[in-house]
Amino acid sequence: MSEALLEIKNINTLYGHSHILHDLSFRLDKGQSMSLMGRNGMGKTTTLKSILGIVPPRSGHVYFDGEDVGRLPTWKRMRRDIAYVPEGRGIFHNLTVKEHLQMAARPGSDGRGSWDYDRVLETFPRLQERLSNLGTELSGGEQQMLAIGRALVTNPRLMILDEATEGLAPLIRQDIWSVIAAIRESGISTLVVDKNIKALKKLCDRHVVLIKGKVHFDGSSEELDLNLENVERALSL
Amino acid sequence: MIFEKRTERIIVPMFFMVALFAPLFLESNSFFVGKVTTIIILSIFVMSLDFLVGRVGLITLGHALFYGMGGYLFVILSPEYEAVNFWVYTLYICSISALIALVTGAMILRTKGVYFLMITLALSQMMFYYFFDSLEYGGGDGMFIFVRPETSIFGLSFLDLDDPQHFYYLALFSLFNTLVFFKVVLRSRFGRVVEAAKQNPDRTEALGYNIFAFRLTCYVIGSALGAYAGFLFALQFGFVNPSFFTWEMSGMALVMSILGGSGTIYGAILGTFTYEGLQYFFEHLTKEWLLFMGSAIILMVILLRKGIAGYLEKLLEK
Amino acid sequence: MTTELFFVQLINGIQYGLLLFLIASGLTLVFGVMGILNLAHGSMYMVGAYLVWYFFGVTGSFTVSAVLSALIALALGILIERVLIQRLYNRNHLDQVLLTIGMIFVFNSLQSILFGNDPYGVAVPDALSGSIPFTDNSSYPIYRIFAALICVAIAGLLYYVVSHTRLGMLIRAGESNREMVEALGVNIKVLYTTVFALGVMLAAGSGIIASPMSSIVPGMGESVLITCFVVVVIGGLGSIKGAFVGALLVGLVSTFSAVLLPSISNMIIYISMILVLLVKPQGLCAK
Amino acid sequence: ALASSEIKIGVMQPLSGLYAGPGRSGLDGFLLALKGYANNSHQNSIDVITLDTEAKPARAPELATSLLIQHNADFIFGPAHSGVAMGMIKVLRGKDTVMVIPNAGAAAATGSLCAPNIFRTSFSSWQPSYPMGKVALDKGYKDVYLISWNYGMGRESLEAFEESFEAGGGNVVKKVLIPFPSTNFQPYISDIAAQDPDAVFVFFAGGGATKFVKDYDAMGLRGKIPLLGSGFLTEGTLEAQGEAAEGVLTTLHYAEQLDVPKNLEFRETFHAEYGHYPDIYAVQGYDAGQAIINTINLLNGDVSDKQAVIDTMEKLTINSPRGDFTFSRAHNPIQNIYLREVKDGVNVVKSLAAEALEDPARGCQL
Amino acid sequence: MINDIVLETEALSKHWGGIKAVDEVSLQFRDRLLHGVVGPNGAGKSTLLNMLCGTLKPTSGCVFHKGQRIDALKPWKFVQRGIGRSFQKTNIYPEMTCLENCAISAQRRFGGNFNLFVSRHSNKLVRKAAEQALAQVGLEDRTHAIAAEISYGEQRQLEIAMVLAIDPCILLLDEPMAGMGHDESLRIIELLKELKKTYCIVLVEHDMDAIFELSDQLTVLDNGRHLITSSVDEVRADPRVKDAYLGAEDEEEQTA
Ligand SMILES: Nc1ncnc2c1ncn2[C@@H]1O[C@H](COP(=O)(O)OP(=O)(O)OP(=O)(O)O)[C@@H](O)[C@H]1O
Ligand SMILES: Nc1ncnc2c1ncn2[C@@H]1O[C@H](COP(=O)(O)OP(=O)(O)OP(=O)(O)O)[C@@H](O)[C@H]1O
Ligand SMILES: [Mg+2]
Ligand SMILES: [Mg+2]
Repeated sequence: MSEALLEIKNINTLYGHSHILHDLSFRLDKGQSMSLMGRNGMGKTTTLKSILGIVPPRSGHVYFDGEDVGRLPTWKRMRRDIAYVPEGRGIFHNLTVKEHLQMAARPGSDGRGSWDYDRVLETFPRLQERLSNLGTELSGGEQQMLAIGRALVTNPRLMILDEATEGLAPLIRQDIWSVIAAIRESGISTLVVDKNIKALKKLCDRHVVLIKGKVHFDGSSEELDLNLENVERALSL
Repeated sequence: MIFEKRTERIIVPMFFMVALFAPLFLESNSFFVGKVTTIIILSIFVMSLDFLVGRVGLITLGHALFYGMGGYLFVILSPEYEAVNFWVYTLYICSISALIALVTGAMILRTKGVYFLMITLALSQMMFYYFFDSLEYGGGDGMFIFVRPETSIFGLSFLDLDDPQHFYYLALFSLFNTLVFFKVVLRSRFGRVVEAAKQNPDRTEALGYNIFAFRLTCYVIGSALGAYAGFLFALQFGFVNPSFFTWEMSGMALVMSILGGSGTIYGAILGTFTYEGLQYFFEHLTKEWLLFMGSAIILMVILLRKGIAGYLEKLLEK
Repeated sequence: MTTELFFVQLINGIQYGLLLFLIASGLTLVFGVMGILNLAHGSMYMVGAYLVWYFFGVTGSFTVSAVLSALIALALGILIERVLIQRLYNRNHLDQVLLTIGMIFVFNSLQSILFGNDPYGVAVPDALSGSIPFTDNSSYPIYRIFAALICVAIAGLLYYVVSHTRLGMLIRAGESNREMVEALGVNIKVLYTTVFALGVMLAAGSGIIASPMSSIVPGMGESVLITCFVVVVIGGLGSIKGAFVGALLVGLVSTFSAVLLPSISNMIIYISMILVLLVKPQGLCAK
Repeated sequence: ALASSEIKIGVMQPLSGLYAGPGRSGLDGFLLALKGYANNSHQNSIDVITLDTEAKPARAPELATSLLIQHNADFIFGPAHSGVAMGMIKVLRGKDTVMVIPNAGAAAATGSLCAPNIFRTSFSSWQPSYPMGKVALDKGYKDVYLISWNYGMGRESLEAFEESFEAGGGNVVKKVLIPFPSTNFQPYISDIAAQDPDAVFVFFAGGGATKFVKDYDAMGLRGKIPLLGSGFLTEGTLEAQGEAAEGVLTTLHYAEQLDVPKNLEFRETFHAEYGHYPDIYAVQGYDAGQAIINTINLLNGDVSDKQAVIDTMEKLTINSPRGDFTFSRAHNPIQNIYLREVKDGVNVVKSLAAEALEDPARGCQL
Repeated sequence: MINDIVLETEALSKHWGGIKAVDEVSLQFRDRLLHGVVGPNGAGKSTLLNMLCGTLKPTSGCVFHKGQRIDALKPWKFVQRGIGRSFQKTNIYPEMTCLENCAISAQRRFGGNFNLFVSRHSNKLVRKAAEQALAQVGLEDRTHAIAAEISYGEQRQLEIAMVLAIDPCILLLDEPMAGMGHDESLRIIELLKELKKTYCIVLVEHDMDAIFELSDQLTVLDNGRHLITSSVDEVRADPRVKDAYLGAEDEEEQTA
């Protein structure tokens, strides 16, 4: 069995009094990519935020690369080479496209610098034309590209994407999928939340399906195929 | 019931009961009757500000413009040595202030946020300087009002403004009406749109509301009531001074409203009484009362999340 | 107005504008860029002036006092941010108003307790005490020229840092979305503490630099506060360039109106602000 | 009341804010005068209630009411600020409490609004400036530039100067009233340099005075165009002004170095008490204290008859550090005004600019 | 048929500095039809919608509603004419409950907004309309939840409920399905199918399954320019569209 990059154990997360995640556990191995699926409001985003410490879990553990990061502030976890593309994109309204990429850019903690400003612009030529536009002046899709680009220039070992293909045109969506595939090839792990089960099945090694904050399914693509009916019901019941 | 929260339903009647009967146990010209009258008048002013700032989202630092306006309009409009009718002048002063608010509001409501804050500040400062420099209105030394108005309606008079107790009840009555009026406004459909426009103006416009008209209406209402408070204050001591217009005046009122619980309306009463009470207490305690006052404010803002009203709500709701 | 007097007044206006920018610079950073409404900014200006006066009395050297005062201001800034401001980031802006008004009270009364209420002055440092002949019977003090140069330097530096460095971008980003900045692996708490403290140091620094040209009196903080806000708002929030333009505009307008339109020179900066905002509701240099 | 009852004195001085300096200083002087009372024959105790007016006229009526009604004060000492004085007068005028003003110089207080129960131990705005007109003429200054803040005290001071200066044939080149309390003086000083008058007359006080004198010097006008002023220009500000103040001529009803026995005694007592030397505000406060105490003493502690109190106080001769003075019919001091020049950081008395000068008290019906 | 045209643009353009976000686009939107608008990111779809609903003023060109020129009107006048729109970026009242969110939308058409006292009956009507809108998008069980505290997908649903509560005749929807789960999307598709029987709907969407299934007419924009307006099948077959937008069909099959 290969080494775990990310592992969460028995996480319980609450917003005030409402208990969202119940004893959630799963693991993601190095170099693998994993999908997180579930209907609206099942706790996918909450899971990601718990991993990052944006919404600290009430109990449970988060291990990253063997280290318990559950007590660390968000920024320290991110410094361990995690990148995050939030739902709603989290674009800064008062920064230009260029500044978004410049401010985020940094080599990975082991000095990897394969993703830089130029490479992002190559990947998203659309952004090239909008370099001096402010965040608010971008179209929805352009914002999405920027959010992904901003995550890539941090040269992460783990990319966490929350609905990253939302609002993207089919062509670009394909590009994104191939980018994700490519970064997976280069050893970067990804944790993807998306609704496109077909694409995820191709792209990811493991799949986790949530229902009401509990793991309903956790398995490889093959296992997913076997349980397809069950999973699809979970996704659309 | 116009009072939606339990806390209001407890605090508000309690306050008015105490306020209603307290003077009966005091001498008619007791200092405290006068002092509390002042605070009540101030509460009206703070309440009108809280309506604008906390509920409509128009953060102004120039509300004192209308406070001063209320006083000065009276001085300007009324003959110097002749008693005029209180109700008629209330009407005059409120409508002229409303008109001024309408005209200025129509111009300045284009700006938002801090820009609005600064532009209202500028207007009030300009008025301050106007009266500070104007010789005919007493300049920086202000002016006296020599005769208090009479209060007859159709020849019947049951209020004597020279009697502090009567004046007290007039102020209390005004405060009560202001509170109820704001509550009714806010609970109505009009109020809900105003609330919506505060939370998300773009969406509200996209839902088909002319938010400019809504805001302007509120600005006019709030300003007219602010002016009414200024008018009462000028009457209480028979004295107006350009310092009514200063940003410190607006700032204090803002502090009181935030302290009481921004956006709660009834919190204005809590905030004003607390602030004035603390100041009275510290002032009689030490020459360095400002240090204590400042520290108390800092402590309260750190400890109380949503002002005093917010704290009480935490205690009393469920 | 003769041409000679016109040029004299032009220089006066520019110099006053630059001084205003210097005082407003910390405010631009803290309020304009970081979005923290610090009404106690004027108090920091006052703190700087009183500290330098005090240390000047003790050490007799302006430079030493200036450095000491600036360091104390920096520490004070860190303290204030850590203990007070930090608790309010996820609250309403109005709470910041309340807090900082409380701070004004505290600082004013500490000033009175610690330093008394008489006006004080600090002598111009010897090295800069000369003046150069200007017109027939007036001359221009070197210290003011020196101060003007410092203002320009600070303006340039601030502009460069905020607009063109990663640090500046991070600060601006933090104003827009703190959570996201943290999610980029930036310790936003430390970042904001640092920048706030720098803002306080700038405010105090301007009090230090202005002290030989002004009088050190109770209430000096509040008297500059409003003008600084006017400067920042005329320029447009978040724009250093704007604040600079705003400061020069206010400086020139007040100087010329003082002589040409004395009857409204009280109101002139407010009138200019209203006019600017009616035409450009987001200030002069809004994007 | 009985002779053994307590006498209440209310204090309304600015203890914080812009006017805290003069306010606290006046209070110190006042309290010093009260101390002298302790070893007096009759045994009435004196109770002092102190309230801070800040510099907020809006609060003045309320505080005055508190002293009047809540505390039943027999005397009220205060304030320093003219706007506040107006608010107090509104409440106190014609009441039984006697108000003694230790600073605020507004003409109206002992002019159009004068009242039997209102006294002032300081000055009217007219008094310190009026004699300077003649001084300027004597010095041979024909064309004078006038400048002050645009507020009551400033306007009235310039008018008083103008009155005597123009009466003697002087010419006012320009009269500038600048926004209060702006201290951006540079444009005006440049204007003065361009106008090149024989002299400049100003009224400024406190921090503004410091700044003006420093700016005047910094722009190179000192020594070229003589600077004249109402005495407040160099009161309590000399240390801050430093060298810039050298040679400034002012007129005032007091000077620290005044060679009057009472002055030397007062200065030493004050210094012993507070550790620093008194300023003009302390003197005025001290005299207000004297006025009250002497009245009480003369009445043997019985202050219940207010008419008697007023009558007694009206007739007092106050043995002041500034020289003896009496009250005019409008209850303003009839006092000497001295011409002073700053030499080595001290206001040196040059001459007596006017002897026993009485304010015209225009509009007073008393 | 001409009478059926309820909304029409003529050489409509919007320029941002040098960027031509929408460039001389002339389109006709008919009643009781669903008009799909697609195009690559940044093609100008949202900008077009923003002009159709008055939030943006065109740089040049005109918008007609039932033959009347309306582009100079204030945004809120558009709604009063029955033009309602949803936003691509969720745009709700975060501190209100879902019901209140919809009530605000609904109450305008019942009047009384400047009236302090309205009848109980009228209030009931508003509430009913709001509840109905929530039910239509499947948020019944979230009626009293605070909008900021529901999940992102649910907020997207609320976004649509709010437009429905306006009860417009013309619905402008900007990526309504984005961020929504599979099941929720299906539900909205069903809903739109129902609605297009009575309304004119303009739908911007990147979800091809939805757009192909729903559209009666499909417009493709590219770089602000109008590329083609035609039936779904013709558009799908157009090589230009494939190049600029669709890429290889069945994109998902091709990845990885
Ligand atoms: N306020 C603005 N200032 C400058 N450019 C803008 C502004 N708003 C939009 N744009 C530009 O106009 C173009 C069209 O934007 P629009 O939002 O209409 O695209 P869209 O077709 O909706 O794209 P998407 O599918 O990604 O949402 C984009 O390139 C965008 O960058
Ligand atoms: N700030 C919050 N306060 C209270 N409850 C919240 C908050 N944010 C989310 N919730 C609740 O937590 C549950 C899970 O939300 P979450 O955002 O994790 O869902 P999700 O699976 O990401 O859904 P979606 O696909 O719609 O984004 C939802 O029921 C939501 O109502
Ligand atoms: Mg989510
Ligand atoms: Mg779009």
